[in-house]
Amino acid sequence: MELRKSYFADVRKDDLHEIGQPRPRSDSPGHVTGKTAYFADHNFPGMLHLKMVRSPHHHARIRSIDTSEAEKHPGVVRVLTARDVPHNVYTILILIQIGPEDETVLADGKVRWKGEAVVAVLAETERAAQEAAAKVKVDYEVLPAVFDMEEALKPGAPIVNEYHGQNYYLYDSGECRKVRFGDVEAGFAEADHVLEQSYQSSPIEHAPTETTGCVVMPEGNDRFTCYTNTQAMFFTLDNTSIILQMPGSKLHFVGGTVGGGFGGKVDVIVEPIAILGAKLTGRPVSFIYSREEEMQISSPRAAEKVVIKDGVMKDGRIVARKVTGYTDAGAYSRHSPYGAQKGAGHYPGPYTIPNVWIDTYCVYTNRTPSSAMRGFGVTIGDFALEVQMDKLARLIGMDPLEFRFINAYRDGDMKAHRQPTEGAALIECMQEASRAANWPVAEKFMAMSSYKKGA
Amino acid sequence: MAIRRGRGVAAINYPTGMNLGGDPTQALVHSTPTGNFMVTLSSVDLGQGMKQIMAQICAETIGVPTDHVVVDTADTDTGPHCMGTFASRGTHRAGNAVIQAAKEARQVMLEVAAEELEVNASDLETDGQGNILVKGAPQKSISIFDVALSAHFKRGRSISGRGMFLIPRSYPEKETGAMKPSTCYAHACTVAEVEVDDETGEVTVLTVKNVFEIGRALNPKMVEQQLVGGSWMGISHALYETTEPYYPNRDHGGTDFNQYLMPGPGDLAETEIIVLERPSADGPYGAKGPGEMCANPQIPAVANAVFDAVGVRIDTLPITPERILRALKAQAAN
Amino acid sequence: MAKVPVQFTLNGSEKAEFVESGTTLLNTLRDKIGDTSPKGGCQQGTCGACSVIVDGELRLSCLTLAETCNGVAITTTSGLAEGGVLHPLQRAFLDTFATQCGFCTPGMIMAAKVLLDHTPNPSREDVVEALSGNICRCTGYEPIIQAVLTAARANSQNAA
Amino acid sequence: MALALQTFATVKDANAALKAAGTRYLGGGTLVVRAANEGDVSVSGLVRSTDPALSAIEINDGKVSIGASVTMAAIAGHPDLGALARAARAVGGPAIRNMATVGGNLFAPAPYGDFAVALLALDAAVGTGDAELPIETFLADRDNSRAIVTYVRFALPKGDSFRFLKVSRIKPKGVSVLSIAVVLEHAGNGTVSSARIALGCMADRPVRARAAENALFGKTLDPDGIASALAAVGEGIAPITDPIASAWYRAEVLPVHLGRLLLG
Repeated sequence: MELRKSYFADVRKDDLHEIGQPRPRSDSPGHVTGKTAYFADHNFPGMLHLKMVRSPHHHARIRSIDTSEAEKHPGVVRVLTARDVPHNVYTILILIQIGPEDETVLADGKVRWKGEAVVAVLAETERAAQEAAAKVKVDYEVLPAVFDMEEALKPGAPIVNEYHGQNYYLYDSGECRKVRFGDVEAGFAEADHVLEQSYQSSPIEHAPTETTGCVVMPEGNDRFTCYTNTQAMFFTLDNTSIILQMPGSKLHFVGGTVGGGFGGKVDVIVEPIAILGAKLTGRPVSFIYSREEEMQISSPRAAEKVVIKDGVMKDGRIVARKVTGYTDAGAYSRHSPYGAQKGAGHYPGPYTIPNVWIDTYCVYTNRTPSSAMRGFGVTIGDFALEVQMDKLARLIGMDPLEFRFINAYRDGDMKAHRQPTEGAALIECMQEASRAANWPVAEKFMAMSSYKKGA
Repeated sequence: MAIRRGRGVAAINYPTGMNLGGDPTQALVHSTPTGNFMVTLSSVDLGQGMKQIMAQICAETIGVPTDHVVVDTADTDTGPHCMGTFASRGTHRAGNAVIQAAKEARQVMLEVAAEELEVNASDLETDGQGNILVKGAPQKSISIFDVALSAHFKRGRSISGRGMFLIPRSYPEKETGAMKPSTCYAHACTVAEVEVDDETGEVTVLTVKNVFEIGRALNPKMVEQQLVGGSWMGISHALYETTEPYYPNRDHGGTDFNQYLMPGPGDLAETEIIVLERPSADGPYGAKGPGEMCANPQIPAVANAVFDAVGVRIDTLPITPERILRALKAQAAN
Repeated sequence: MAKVPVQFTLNGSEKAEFVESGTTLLNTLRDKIGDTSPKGGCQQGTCGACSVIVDGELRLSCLTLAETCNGVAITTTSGLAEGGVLHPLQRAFLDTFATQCGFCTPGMIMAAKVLLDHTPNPSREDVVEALSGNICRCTGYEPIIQAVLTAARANSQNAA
Repeated sequence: MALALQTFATVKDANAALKAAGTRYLGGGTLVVRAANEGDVSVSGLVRSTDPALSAIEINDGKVSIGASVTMAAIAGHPDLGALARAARAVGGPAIRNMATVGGNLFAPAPYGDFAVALLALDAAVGTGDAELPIETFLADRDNSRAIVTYVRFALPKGDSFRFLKVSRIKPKGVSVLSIAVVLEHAGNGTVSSARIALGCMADRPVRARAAENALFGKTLDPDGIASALAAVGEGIAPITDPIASAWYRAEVLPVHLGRLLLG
C-alpha cells in the first residue's frame, strides 16, 4: 500500500504522534495464541443446546404443532413455541420508529419462507436436541408462494406478509422512496442518446468464519448474561427487552472480538429465544447457528434489480438519469426498508447530473429475509451505475475513464437529494488510477481538481 | 481456444455512517491513579480493529503513547450506548465520541498539572510521551504519572470525560427526496485486468489497481488490511458469490464453504493499493469510513473488463463462467 | 449415555478424559479440556478453523472422533509459544498484520506449522497449497501467505 | 440416542455389527461424522475396523492393491504411485487428504469422489469381505452396499498412459465442476489402441464415456483425431446441477476439457 501524501496536503496536518502511525494491533497476540475469547469460548456446566425446527415450505399455513413426542425424548428439557414468547411479533428497526412489527420470533399460524423458525428445542446435548427436533410434528397447508419481485408486485400476487398488506414496504412517500431533481423527461428529450438498461443480482452471504450465536447464563441476581457476537450490543439488548417484555436492566450483554460480521450479525435473531430458554429452564443455553443455517437461514445481502435510464450528450455530459431500484427483502423487513432508502440517497452516483428521478422499492417475496451487508444499499447499485457508465462511454465513442472525469462531482455541485457536494475526491482517485494503471487521459483531466473555483 | 484479455474501470463514492444519521455513540474516558487511560464503550470489534483505533485516537487526544490506553468495550454493564458496528460508522462515530471524552479528561489533567506547576492550564502542552510541559519552557514539566497521582490522592479530581456523537436525523422530504444521507464520503477508483477463456467462460483476474480516498489513514497498516481484504471480497462478489445460484429459483443454495464460492489462495489477483487522504470536516482526525466502500469498485471494474475482453455484457451478478459462455454462444449465433 | 476413556498428550502434557462415545475431538478439546484455540467454524470439514496436528499430521478435529485418538500426540495453537516466547509463525502473523477477526488464525497457524515442519523453505505455491483447506473471510489471504513466507525466512536465518 | 462408535479388530466382526439399523461404517470421517454433526439422526451407530490390512499398500509386478483405509495423503506421497498423485491431491485440502480414504471416496456423491473417477478409468476391482466386483458394477449398486470395502486393486498404468484433470472454480482446493480420468494405450504406429475414459459430475457417480472411448480407437491424438471422441463424449451423460455449475454448463465444457486433456 502506498500513501500519496501529495494530494490534499494543504488541508491535512501530518505531524501527529499516534494518528497515522502503524501501531501493532492490541488484539493480535490473542489471535495468534488462540487466547482471544469469542462468545462460544464461554462454556458452562449444565449448558443446554438449542436447535430450531424450521419450515420445509416457502409459504404455508400451520394447522397444528405437536411437540409431545419431542418433549418426551431423552435429554430434552424444554420445547418452545410461539405462545411461549411474550411479544412474538416484532421488527428490529422499531427502535428508530421504522415499523410495522412484521416478523414472528417463532412462527404463529403461518410460515412465509423455507427455513423459518417454528419450534425451539432445548436439550442436554446437541444430538438430543437434533433427535427431538426431528420428532416435532407440524401439520402444514401449503400456500402459493412468490419468488420473483416483478411477480410479487403484480396485482393478485400471493400476499407474502399480512402485516404489510401488500408486497412492498409503504414509505411516507408511498410505494417507494423518491428523489426528484430537475426535469428528467426534458433531459431525455434534449439528449443525443438515451440508454435504458437493467441489472440484477442474487442474494450474497456474509460467510464469516464464526457463525451467528450466543451463550446465555442465568445469574444469581435474577439477571441474564448473554455472550454474543452481535454487531450492535444495545440494539440487540433493547429489542430483546421488547420481545421478552423484560426490563433491560435484567439483561447484560457481553461481546468481544467477533469472528467476522460484514453486516451479517446486526439482526436480532438468536439472543431473544436463547434468553427465553434460559429464563424458562433456569439453565445456561447455547444457540449457535450451524454452517448450513449461516449460509441459508441467516439474512443475506438482498438480491436487487436496478433499472437505469440515461440521457447523454455526444460531448460526454449526462443530462438525465432515472433509476428504479428494487430490493428483495424476502419475507420480512429486518433492515431492508432502510437499505432500499439508502439507495435513494446514493443514486445517481458520484456524478453531477442536472435532471434525476429515483424510485427505490423494498419488495417482499417468500425467501430468506435479507438484511444488511457490507455496502448495504449501495454495492449492487454501484455495480449497475458503473457498468452503465462504461456502456454510455462506448455508446458515444469516448474513453470510459475520461467520460467519468467529465461527469465527476466536485465541491459545491448540488446533488440530486439537494445537498451541496463537500469534500469530493473522485477526480483525484481517477487521476491516480490513470497513472497506476497506465491508462492515460487527456491533460485537461489530469489538471482537474475536486476543489472547484468559487465553490 | 483463446485466452482473451481486457481491462475495466470503475469509480465510486460511499457515505460514512448510518444513512440519514440519527445514530448516536457514546464514550467515557478516565485515568487510573498512575496515568493510564481507560476508554469505555459498547462498540463491537468485528475484526476491523476498532479497539486499537480507539486507543490511538484517545492517546493522540490526551497526549500519551497508545500503549498507555486500554479500551474496554462491548459490555452493556460498563459501556455507554453505541448504535453498533455497521454502515462504516465505527471509526467515525465512536472516534468522535472518544475525542470529545478525551478532550474533557485532558482538560482536567492539564488543570491538575497547572496547579502542580503553578501556571495556567492554557500554557501547558503534552509531548506525546507521557509528560506535560510549559509551552516555551519545556524544562518546566511534570509527568502524567505524577499528575494522575496528584489528582487521585491529593487534589480529589477525576481525570475523566464524557463523549457523545450524534448527527441529527434527516427525514427525507416526501415528494422531492431532499435529505442529508451522510456528512462525508469516501472515494475509490479501480482498474481491473482480466483474462477470459472463451471456450469455458472462466475468468482470471490478473491485476486490480485500487485508489482509495479515505479521509485519514489513522493506522496505515490496519487500513491496508481492510482495503486488501475488501478488494478480494469485491472480486469475489463479481465472479463467485451467491446463496441462490439459480435465483429467483430457490433450489441449489450452497450450505458450506465448498458450495459457497469465494476465491481461494490460488485465485488471488495481483493487488495494488494507493491511498489518498482528504480529511473530512467532521471525522476524527479527518477519518471517513473505508470498511465497506473498499469492496465495491472491483465489481463493476471486473464486469467492464470482461466486456473489454470478450465483447459480451453480463449484467447479472455473479459473472459466472456459465453466464459468459451463454452470452458468447448467443453472440456467435448472431 | 455410554462414556469411553480417552488418553492422549496435548501440547506435551498427558490428558485423560471420559467422553460420550461419538464425541468429536474438537468438542473434547474445547468443552472437556478447555483448550478453545481450535474453533468450530462449520463442523463440516470445509473451513479448517478446527485444524490441529495429530502425530505430526494436520487433522480436522471436527471430523475426528476423540475415541480414535488414544495414544496420540496432539498439538494446538495454544501450545506453540514456549516460555512466553512466540513461535516464529505467531511472531510473523503479528508482524505482518495477518490477523483481522482472528477466528481462522489458529487453524491457519496449524496448517502453516505442518508445512514448515516438512518443508522449511517453501515456495509461494507450497504455502498456497498448505493453506488451501482453511477459509479466511477478512484478509483476502495475501497477508497470511506473506506471514508464512516471512516465518520460513526467519527460521532459515536462525538456522544459518 | 447418542452416537456410539464400536471398534473391531477384524472386518468380519465389523461387518456383523454393521447389520444393526442406523449403523454406518466410519472411514476417515469426512462423510459420516459430518452427517452426524449436521443433525442426520438416521446415523445412530458407527462401526470401524482397525485391521492393519485395510491400511496397506501392496505393489507387485505392476499390480497395485490399496487398502480401503489408505488416505489420499498416503497415496499422493507414495513413491511408487506417482502416476496417481495428481488424482489423490485433487481431493480436499491437506487436512482432508490426511483423513479421506480410498474406501470412502467410492461412496462420495458427485461433485465429490474425484479419486473414484481415477479408479474407474483404471478399471479397478473393489474388494469387500467376501467378494470382488468390477468397479463399474460396484459403483452402480453402491447405495445398496452393506459390506465393508476392504481394498481396491488395479494394474499400475504404464508410463504416461494415465491422465487426470479436475476442473474447479476455486484454486487450489475446490470441488469439481467436472473431473476426467483417461487411460490410453497406443499401437506401434502411434494410434490409440485402447482407451478408458471416466467422468466425474456427469451423473451422481463416476461414469465411463464409452462412445468417446470407441471413437478414439485407431486415432492419433491431434485435433482432427480426437474430434469424433469429443463429439461423442456427451452421449448418455446426465450431469448434476448444483451450486458449482448447472448440468448445461458441465455438458458444454466437457468436450473442451477432454480435448485439452487429450492434447495436453
